[in-house]
Amino acid sequence: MDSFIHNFFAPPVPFFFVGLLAVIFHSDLEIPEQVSKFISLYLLMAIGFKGGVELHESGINTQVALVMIFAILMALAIPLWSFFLLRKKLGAPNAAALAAAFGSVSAVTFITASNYFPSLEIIENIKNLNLPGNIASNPKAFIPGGEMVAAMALMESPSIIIGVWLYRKFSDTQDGHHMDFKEIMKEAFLNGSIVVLLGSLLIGIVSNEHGSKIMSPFIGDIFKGMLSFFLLDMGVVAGKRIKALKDAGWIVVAFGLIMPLINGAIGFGIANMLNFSAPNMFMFIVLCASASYIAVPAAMRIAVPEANPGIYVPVALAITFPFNIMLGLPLYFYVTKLVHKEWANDFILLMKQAASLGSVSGH
Amino acid sequence: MDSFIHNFFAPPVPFFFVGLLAVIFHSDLEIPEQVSKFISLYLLMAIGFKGGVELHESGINTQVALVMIFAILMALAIPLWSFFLLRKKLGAPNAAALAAAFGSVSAVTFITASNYFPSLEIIENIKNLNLPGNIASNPKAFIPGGEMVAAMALMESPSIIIGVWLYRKFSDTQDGHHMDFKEIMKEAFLNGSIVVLLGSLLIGIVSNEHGSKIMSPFIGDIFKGMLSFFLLDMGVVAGKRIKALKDAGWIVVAFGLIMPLINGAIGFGIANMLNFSAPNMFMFIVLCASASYIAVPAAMRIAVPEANPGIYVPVALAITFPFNIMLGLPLYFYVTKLVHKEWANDFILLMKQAASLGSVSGH
Amino acid sequence: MDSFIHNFFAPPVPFFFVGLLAVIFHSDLEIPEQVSKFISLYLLMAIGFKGGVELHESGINTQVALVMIFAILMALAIPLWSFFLLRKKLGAPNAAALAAAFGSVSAVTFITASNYFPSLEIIENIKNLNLPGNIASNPKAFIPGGEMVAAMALMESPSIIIGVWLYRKFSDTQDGHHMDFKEIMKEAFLNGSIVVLLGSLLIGIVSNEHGSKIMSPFIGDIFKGMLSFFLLDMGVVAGKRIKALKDAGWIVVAFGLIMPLINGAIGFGIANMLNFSAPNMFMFIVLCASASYIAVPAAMRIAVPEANPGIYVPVALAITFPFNIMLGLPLYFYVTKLVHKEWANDFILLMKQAASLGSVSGH
Amino acid sequence: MENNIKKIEIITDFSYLKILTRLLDDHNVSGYTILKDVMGKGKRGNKDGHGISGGFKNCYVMLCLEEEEARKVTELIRPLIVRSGGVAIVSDAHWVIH
Amino acid sequence: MENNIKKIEIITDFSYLKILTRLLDDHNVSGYTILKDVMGKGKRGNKDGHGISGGFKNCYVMLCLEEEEARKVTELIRPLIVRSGGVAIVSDAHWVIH
Amino acid sequence: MENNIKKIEIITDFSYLKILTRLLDDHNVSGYTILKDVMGKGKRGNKDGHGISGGFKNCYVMLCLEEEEARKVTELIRPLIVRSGGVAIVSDAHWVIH
Ligand SMILES: Nc1ncnc2c1ncn2[C@@H]1O[C@H](COP(=O)(O)O)[C@@H](O)[C@H]1O
Ligand SMILES: Nc1ncnc2c1ncn2[C@@H]1O[C@H](COP(=O)(O)O)[C@@H](O)[C@H]1O
Ligand SMILES: Nc1ncnc2c1ncn2[C@@H]1O[C@H](COP(=O)(O)O)[C@@H](O)[C@H]1O
Ligand code: NA
Ligand code: NA
Ligand code: NA
Repeated sequence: MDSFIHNFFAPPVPFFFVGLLAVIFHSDLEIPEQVSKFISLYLLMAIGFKGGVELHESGINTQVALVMIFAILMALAIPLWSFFLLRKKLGAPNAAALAAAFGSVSAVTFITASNYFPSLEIIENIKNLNLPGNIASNPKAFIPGGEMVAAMALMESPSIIIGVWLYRKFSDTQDGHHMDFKEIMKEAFLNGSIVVLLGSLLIGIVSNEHGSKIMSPFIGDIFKGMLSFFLLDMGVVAGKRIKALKDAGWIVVAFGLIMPLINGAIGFGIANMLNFSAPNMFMFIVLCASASYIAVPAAMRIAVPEANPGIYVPVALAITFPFNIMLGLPLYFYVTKLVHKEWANDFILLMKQAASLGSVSGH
Repeated sequence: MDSFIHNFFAPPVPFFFVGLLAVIFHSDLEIPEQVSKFISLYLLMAIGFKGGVELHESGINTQVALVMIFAILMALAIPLWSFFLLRKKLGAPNAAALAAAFGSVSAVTFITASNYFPSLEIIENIKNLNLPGNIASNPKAFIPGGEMVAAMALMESPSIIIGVWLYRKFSDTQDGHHMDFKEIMKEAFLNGSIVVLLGSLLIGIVSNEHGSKIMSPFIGDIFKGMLSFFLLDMGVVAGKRIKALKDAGWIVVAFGLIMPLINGAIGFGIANMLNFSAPNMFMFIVLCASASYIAVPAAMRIAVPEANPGIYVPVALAITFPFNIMLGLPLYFYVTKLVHKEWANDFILLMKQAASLGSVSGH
Repeated sequence: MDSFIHNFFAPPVPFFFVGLLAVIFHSDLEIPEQVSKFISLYLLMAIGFKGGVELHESGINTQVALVMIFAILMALAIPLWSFFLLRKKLGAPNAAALAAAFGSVSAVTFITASNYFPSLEIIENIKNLNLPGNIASNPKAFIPGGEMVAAMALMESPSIIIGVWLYRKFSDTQDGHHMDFKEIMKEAFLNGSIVVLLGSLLIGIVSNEHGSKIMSPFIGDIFKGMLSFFLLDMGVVAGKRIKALKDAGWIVVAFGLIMPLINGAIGFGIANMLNFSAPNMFMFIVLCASASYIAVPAAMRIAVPEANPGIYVPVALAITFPFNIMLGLPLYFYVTKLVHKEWANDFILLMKQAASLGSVSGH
Repeated sequence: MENNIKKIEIITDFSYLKILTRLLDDHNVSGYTILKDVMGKGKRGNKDGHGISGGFKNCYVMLCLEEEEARKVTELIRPLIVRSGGVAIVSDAHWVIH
Repeated sequence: MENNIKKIEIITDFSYLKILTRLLDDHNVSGYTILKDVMGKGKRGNKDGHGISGGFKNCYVMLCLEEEEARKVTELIRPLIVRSGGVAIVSDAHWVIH
Repeated sequence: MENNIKKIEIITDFSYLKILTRLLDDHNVSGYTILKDVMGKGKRGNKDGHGISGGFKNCYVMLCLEEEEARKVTELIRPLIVRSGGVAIVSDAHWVIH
């Protein structure tokens, strides 16, 4: 639970609570909407570019392929069981919207999770010191591969298709049915977030090391500060949405806490079965356990107009998201370390070296 | 007056004049409002976090306690004499609003003042070179303590209470009286600026050194650039507001120049009496001498609707603020050095070392 | 063509295409307008300040004076031949607006071009290694002088005067004539971009080295990232505007491709005649070849209301701008190296050293 | 003063703006004006304007149309607004310039 | 066309928006629409829209109400607007959809 | 309800806002309200609101005026709006508070 304390008190996470408390105490704190869009595009650009650079270095190997295939499969499968778990209590439209949200991912949760690992630069620095052979020989073993960013991009939209399909199949009122399915697909696969994420990933892949160094002060150094700022904003918005849950009832809150555990556990099982590296396992669990509160709600608002955004947005944003960054991440990291014991020992060693170096993890 | 020249020509201060001149020459230069809010939140986050980290290191000692207590006392007392000085000429509502503004503080003036000191990092760097014993043994003596940031936060709101109370007691027309006092308090103590400042201060206190290093590129390195940008904006807004002063008359302008000197002098007296360290003395004078043009006007607009925002905003923003950053700061620094002669010699030595190191002060 | 590949695949340029593709595929990607204004002001502030610092160091010598004089002359002359080339096909109002656009400059093209050169810091770093005498003795020979930034500022507005004059002289309908000429001048010379550019240039000149170091993380380190972000936005806007060109016809597209080549060639001739240094020659060609899509269209919208912004904006923004950053810059750099053979050899040597140093060009 | 027109005002969920304008474009409506940052409160709860999570923001669309075209547009948008929520009103006005 | 309603439009100092909406909420007004970035000029000088120093920006609130409720709201807001400045007008309109 | 007024609404190219307000100021018009982020579509094509390249954004200006002053203003702005494009309409309203 040491990483829990660490994660809880060091930026960026606590800024989420500043935002949350501000709303609870009726402060007028507000992050301007355009700024919040800017920072969210910035975060996607940074994580995409970094992932692309890493992917360029690793190339396409079996693990990369497996990660991507199973990411898509999970994005298609999660909505199925989520829907049937939720339908009785919430009705088909709300269940479909929430199922789609859980099948998709939360980029900010993913980004916050990536803070658990040191940056490659730091590992390289340590390499020049004295490290045991197994670490020194493969520093990449201590950071998630670029394929995880690709996996995140791939998981963002497919669940929307399943969600809409479930809604059309199981809903009594047939309101949204005359909506053009092609329209919804376009909305799903071509929203700005995905374009920036994939675009930056591609640029990261094609731009040589040179490009990577050019961008490093922008996407690396100020990254944690920008993330802190964004989490402050997320706290404010979550605080505003949480009020809507009072009407929705405790069952919805319970779903928001249980679904990440179920989906995360299945993700863990798959990662274990397929021998994902420890960092990839952790990130894969995070992808499965997190829920979308931006792209999916925007698509569902049009595709399933009867679903109540006052339910599906707050569950993903004000329940599942804070649960994940506070309790989920430490838990997922803990189980990852359980099945990767040797790795975990090396990792602890590495982090101690990093600390004694006066360097910091994860930027 | 060397520091005057230095302060006047090196960024960030001259950007204020670019903004001012732009308005005077009828340029359409405008910093988008949301961007200006973002940068102002950024500055508060940075200064709050840095103050928290410093406060964590110093702990609560007698000076820390004294600074905070007397900060609050000054915030409550300044509006009293300010009000009675202003009432005859401006009437009770305007006098109350201006009194509240002078009792409160200007965060940007505070932040600009903090540029007079080198950063701890630079001092540490110099320590490794050759410094006389007294400097090397106590580098913290050359920067303001984290308690000054706390003091700033504490001084922001209390004057609003006094201002409203004075207005209700001395105003003939009893217009605003049916306003809920609790409402006004909430407005005063829970505005977004205070929440971000206090929140970041707390996070700075609880996050270990690790957190501090994570945030350093965001809150440290780009800080001066962001401040430059903000001062550019302040120049534009001040330029727009200054026109309103033509109708208000020269007496109002005179108040805007005299009040910081009076309040600063009293602050100086207290700091001297209580043996504040040189940097703390300087910052305490700055807090007393500066006037709020954001939080207080927003509260006064509602609490004292008869007061003319076309008077109290421009006095604080277009008279007192530029006076302070141009002439006030060098003056306050000069008197601080006068009563801290030995410190002043060491400080000059330190700054020379910093310069020869190729390093820069205050970031 | 090596520099072409390099320029094409390394950030910032490819982000332009991400933006462009986003629009073509009907993504909803949009950079918030206020953010885009912020970044554009940031870029101007950074380039202006850097130019000022360089100008401070070089002082006013013959080349500086020649550059500025011929910059103004070109800004006045380019609209003349451009107008007569365009008038037959497009009519006087559109020809006048486009002529003014081509006489003026594109700051972002200029900024992208400046990425072809390493920063002074990097050269200084290399100096400490082993460089041949001619490079080591004059590192400034490898970067454009600060006078080029001044030239850019000087070229921004004069073409507006010529454009309006041509329109009034050659237009049949006399609609805009009752517009106050003084009004248009003010619009032309006092728009926000010029004020920030000139203001930062001046601050760069007066602020000593100290000021320059203070600003360096803000204006230097994150510069390429900010430029990438801005080009992403430019791609989106260009994509939106390009649709309007379908109605305007291929002749307009052809103009957008030919004019930069004509104007650039004339700029090259002048730079060659006047013995401009290689970096100055390159930047001078860029200034001549680029067209304004911000300041000039804003002025033309009022001064020449009959001209169709659906023609002159897309030509400058969606044809000439991408042509320049993709094909123009490598071409202009190529011809510059052709006439500065010795310099070119040294430059290649320098860039190799920079690469082996692990450093990067141009930030 | 001048010839009479109808002014139609629509306030609805922001997510539907693209669909609404496409509908208007497809039917060659003569002109419309759009505001994108619109907050409010109605039967479907509080639209506090924070767009990041979708569905909590409105848009406003205004059309000045001759009576004939106004009637056509009214029928055109009705089913969409029923689905997307919000209000649509019509009032009388006169051209000053068009 | 359809049943008649009243449209109330309020333009006032931005600082009073929170108080105004709370008033409307407390009286369970059926719905309202808000614009937050509103500039203008009136008896109290130029509102140039720069919010950083407070008091130089307006808000706009619009309500579509049945005649009855409109009358109630009119009386409700009058004292507030007198204090906060600005204008409030009422005009006739018709529901297209609600 | 209260005394009658005229409400003038102008939607035109954003670049002309400064000229328009100067015109109104020069003639001491009693008050006006401005919106700066206005998109739309009309005879002169799509105003998609991206201001960076100028000319693709509108502004909205609204004036509540007594009949007399309204007539004056209408004549005042007509030539400008003819040049700058867009629409201007006038409708009836009543003061609630002024
Ligand atoms: N009576 C009303 N008057 C003005 N605006 C309304 C009214 N009812 C609803 N609205 C606007 O329409 C939006 C959606 O309404 P609703 O679908 O009823 O929640 C609200 O957020 C308001 O902005
Ligand atoms: N006659 C008017 N027509 C339109 N808007 C007005 C009028 N008078 C005042 N306003 C608006 O109300 C705001 C406050 O008005 P005032 O309190 O008179 O300064 C102004 O900034 C305008 O936006
Ligand atoms: N019939 C209309 N109804 C509402 N707004 C209009 C109408 N026609 C034009 N507009 C607005 O006026 C702007 C300029 O119109 P135009 O000059 O006709 O292109 C458009 O972008 C719209 O915002
Ligand atoms: Na998921
Ligand atoms: Na004070
Ligand atoms: Na040019």
